[in-house]
Amino acid sequence: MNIISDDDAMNQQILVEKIREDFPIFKQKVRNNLDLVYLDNAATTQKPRQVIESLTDYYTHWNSNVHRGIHYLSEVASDMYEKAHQDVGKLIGASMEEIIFTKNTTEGLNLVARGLEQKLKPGDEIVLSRMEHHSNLVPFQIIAKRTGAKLKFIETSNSQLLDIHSAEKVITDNTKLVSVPHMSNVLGSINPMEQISEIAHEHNSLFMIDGAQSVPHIPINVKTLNPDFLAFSGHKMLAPMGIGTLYGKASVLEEFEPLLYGGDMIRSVSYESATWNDLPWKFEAGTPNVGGGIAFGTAVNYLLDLDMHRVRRIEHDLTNYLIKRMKETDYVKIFGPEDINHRGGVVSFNIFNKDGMLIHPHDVSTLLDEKGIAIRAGHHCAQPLIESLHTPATNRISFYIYNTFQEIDYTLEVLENIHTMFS
Amino acid sequence: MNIISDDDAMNQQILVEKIREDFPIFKQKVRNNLDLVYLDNAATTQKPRQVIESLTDYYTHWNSNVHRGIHYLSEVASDMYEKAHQDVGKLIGASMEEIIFTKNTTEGLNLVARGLEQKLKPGDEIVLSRMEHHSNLVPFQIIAKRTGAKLKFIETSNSQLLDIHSAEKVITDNTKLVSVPHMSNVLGSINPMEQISEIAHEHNSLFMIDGAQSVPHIPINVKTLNPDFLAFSGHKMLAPMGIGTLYGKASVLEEFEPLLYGGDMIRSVSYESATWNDLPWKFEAGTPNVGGGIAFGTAVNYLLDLDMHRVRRIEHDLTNYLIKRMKETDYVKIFGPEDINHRGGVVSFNIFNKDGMLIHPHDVSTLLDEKGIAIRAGHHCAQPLIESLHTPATNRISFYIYNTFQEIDYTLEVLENIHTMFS
Amino acid sequence: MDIYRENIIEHYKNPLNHHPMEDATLVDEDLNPLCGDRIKIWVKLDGSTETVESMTFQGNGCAISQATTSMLTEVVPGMSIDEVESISQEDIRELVGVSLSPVRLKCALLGIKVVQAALLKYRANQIKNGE
Amino acid sequence: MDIYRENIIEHYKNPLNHHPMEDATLVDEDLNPLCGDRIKIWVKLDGSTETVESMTFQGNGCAISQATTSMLTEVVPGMSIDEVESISQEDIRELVGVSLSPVRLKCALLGIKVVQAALLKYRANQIKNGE
Ligand SMILES: Cc1ncc(COP(=O)(O)O)c(C=O)c1O
Ligand SMILES: Cc1ncc(COP(=O)(O)O)c(C=O)c1O
Repeated sequence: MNIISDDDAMNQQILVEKIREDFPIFKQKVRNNLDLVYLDNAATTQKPRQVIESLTDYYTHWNSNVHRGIHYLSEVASDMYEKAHQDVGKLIGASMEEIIFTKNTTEGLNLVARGLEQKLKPGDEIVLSRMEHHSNLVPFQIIAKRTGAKLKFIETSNSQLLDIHSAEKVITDNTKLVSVPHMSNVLGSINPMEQISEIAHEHNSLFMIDGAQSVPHIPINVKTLNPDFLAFSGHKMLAPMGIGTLYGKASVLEEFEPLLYGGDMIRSVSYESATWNDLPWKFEAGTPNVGGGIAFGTAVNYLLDLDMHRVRRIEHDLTNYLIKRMKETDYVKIFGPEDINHRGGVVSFNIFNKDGMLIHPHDVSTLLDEKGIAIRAGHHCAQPLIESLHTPATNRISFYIYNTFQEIDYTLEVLENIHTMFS
Repeated sequence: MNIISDDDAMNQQILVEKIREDFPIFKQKVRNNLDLVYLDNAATTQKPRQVIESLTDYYTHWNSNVHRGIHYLSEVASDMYEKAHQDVGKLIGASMEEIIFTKNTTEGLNLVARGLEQKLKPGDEIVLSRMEHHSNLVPFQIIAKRTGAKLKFIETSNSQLLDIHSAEKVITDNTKLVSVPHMSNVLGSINPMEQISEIAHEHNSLFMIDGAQSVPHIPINVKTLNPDFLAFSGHKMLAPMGIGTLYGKASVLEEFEPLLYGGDMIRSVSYESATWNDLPWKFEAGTPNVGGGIAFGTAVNYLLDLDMHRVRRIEHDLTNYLIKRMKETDYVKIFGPEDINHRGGVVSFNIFNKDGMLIHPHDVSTLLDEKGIAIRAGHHCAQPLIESLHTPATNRISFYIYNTFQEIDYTLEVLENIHTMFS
Repeated sequence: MDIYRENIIEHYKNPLNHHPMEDATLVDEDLNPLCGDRIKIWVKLDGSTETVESMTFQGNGCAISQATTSMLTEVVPGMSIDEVESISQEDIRELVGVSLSPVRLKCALLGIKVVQAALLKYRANQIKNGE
Repeated sequence: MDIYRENIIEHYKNPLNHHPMEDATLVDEDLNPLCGDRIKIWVKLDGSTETVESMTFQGNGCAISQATTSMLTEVVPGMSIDEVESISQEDIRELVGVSLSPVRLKCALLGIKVVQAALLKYRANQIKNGE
């Protein structure tokens, strides 16, 4: 995909059509010869041929273990793998030693939870929010139970964002870590990170951003947001599965305990004790996912070429259109912020029959699937949040750079049919 | 690669030539138009086109998140991913729920160390050996330090194997876990697992096998060896990086604490607490490496088609030849067991100049590399073991199914030149 | 829209025997934590013949789980305890009459799971009481 | 065998100034934990001119680390402390005269690293002692 220089001149629809050509999965048919309408991007995105080729290229030409090998393949592979750290760093304004490759966001969040566990004592507080994905909730439940620390939660405001007033109340001098989602994978809320970052640091607390849903979709700079940690997943941003990143401030990482021990994270070992390697390798134990990491670098470069502002705009326009069209019906209930500027490309909703009876999201997604449309239905790994919405589950449409207005029209048409069928 | 049925009739060399055709990396040249002689297989193996195609196929046609999706791609991907667990299980005689996909051996070993940490008290003992890779040493140093448990080590016998008499002495009723390498990545020793397994279980200890170097190379059945845990890496057995397995006995896993929390490992969550999913998913937190897992299944099927007895024989013959030829010189010192039947395809050695001065392994591997030959030199992530050998480092040649006698001849020729050059 | 044959939607919108039972022998409840589907059942047994006399249910969840349970309330009465215990996944697939993915199959199985669990407890109690 | 030009092998087999020094101003030692390469150096300074008078070393390890340090014992004497401190990676690459991969470059840099660390400590001590 080569983007012509003049941004504004270029029609966005034409751009999206060009992007789609990079994604081989859209060339195939699903089920009974149907086009694939893929609207489950918050779960995982599709992969452009550049990324798939990057994997193939690595395993065909350069496959080798890294760091220690004094031979050609190992030298090339080591260089490529380090370069991938730099590329991912470039996306968020960080340097290579602050980029730890994990297998996914969940590992990054757990790494921080386990490292923190070593420093916690009874009475210490960990502050989360009411919007947590299970991966940013359960690790902290566990370490709180083990250490006697207390979990506290930032409430959600009426505008469906993390409430700054609540944050000001629950974050105190006893707070050791504030960890919250930049963007909710259920509500689509883009939360006020700068402010919460400031409040956390005023109280000398560490501040972690769960960036699983934000880094793939909006421009982010760690220099501005100033988190101590930022976790995200490659597979939600064009890269293969099995690779993700935990960004950590170098000064914080130096003092932090690793999650995994062994292999290349070690500098020197006796039978009794060991010392650790330099950053970021201290946190990458065992043989890393070299191929996945390199392909992650390729994915990030694809996004940088496209420009994250443009990514945001594509999704913004799609979301705007979808919500507008949904509001024209009388049987769709949309969750999340009213203000489109505080919303990413994630739309949770329910539909009802003409008597106002909920059509269960599992039925909705099965029926959409019969028409080739992939959405997600359920509690989206955020069960407590879903319960607070007083619904057993929601449907969720989530966009990425290759989605089109036509796909929205088609999906709304099928939703209308389902509504009718159940009425 | 289609193997003709009659095993003995088939000339092994012809078989290896057929196998080589499956590995695209051997079609390219390295450095100044040299053939690649890849003898660093204990670090990571090369990948056959079947495995590379399996990755490409997944990302081109079936890419999706698993378990929760009620749509076509997610159903297909979930089936493929579960099937991969079954395939890996088949290789070692285990059922799907006992196969946890990790990112590598190191993660598996750490998972067990961290789970055990929850059960340890001062005075408890953990038994390792003098042959540990750092990944089976350092995690236990850490948990021993934290819990007050004691590390003990099974000594190495004169025949360079784990010493059963020593095992009988160090394993006691206070032993909570015995964790040892099936095959040493430095000495090549194939250790007596059945006996150590029995001793451990007589004392009601858990028994873990570090199978990183054995599962890829010799037939293994968990029903016979009876470990409670067995850890290995996909990348050392034809599969991509970023995927490995921790086998665990179902009854043990049920009672064991996970390493990572969040995502699909959860059954049910409130803001206060959570319950876990069924095996093996309880231990696979976050979005798994679906593509890598599926390709791991493909790699295992490649090995099963070939038959692990044949894998063992190919490597056995190569090792036998290499050692015989090395013994004909007067400047090579070989480490590890004399008895070829207790040896896998790993040969550590040093070479000397005519005055008996060590030619440093780093120099040796650099000079081999200039001729296209990739070996490993250093302490092979087993620093305490290397120190006990009274050498700063060793050279290591390690074989896999695609290596040939010609490659050995060529390597020995270059080694002879190096010897001369330094003399 | 094959899998949602009118039959299922009809059962979903107008479930049969969808109420508590005053004089039930057995009452039990379960949920599918992945979906939030929830089913509560009431069963009246004829103790002498070990036969189900009648069954009712309440619950909420997807059309598949609710409709399948509604269908069960018609099928189960008249069956012996042993017959109910031996109802298989395949039987349920046939009852629903549409193809189900693994995730959705769990929805279809929820109703029978609750009934079989209740009967198992009943049997266990019989043994405990030495009957 | 380009990178192992005879020069390096010659220095390795017959290292120059390969012995302790009785009247050294500075003694220091370091190792490259990845390789086990180990270098100990002795340096005699002329305090008035802040110039290196002579340097010797001992150690063991690969040809690159030992030969490079041997070469250094010829190059460093006569240099001022500032000049030694400003010896760069590039200078070492030139000194060795052969292409080095990142891993092997570390071997080549070990000797100068020990010398520069020793000089740094010397300077720090000067400042502490108010000189
Ligand atoms: C004996 C042994 N254990 C553990 C490991 C660690 O494997 P990985 O780096 O794949 O985690 C290795 C491989 O280097 C090994 O040889
Ligand atoms: C907000 C949020 N946090 C964390 C995660 C976990 O990501 P992963 O499954 O890649 O570990 C997700 C994705 O499901 C998410 O949406």
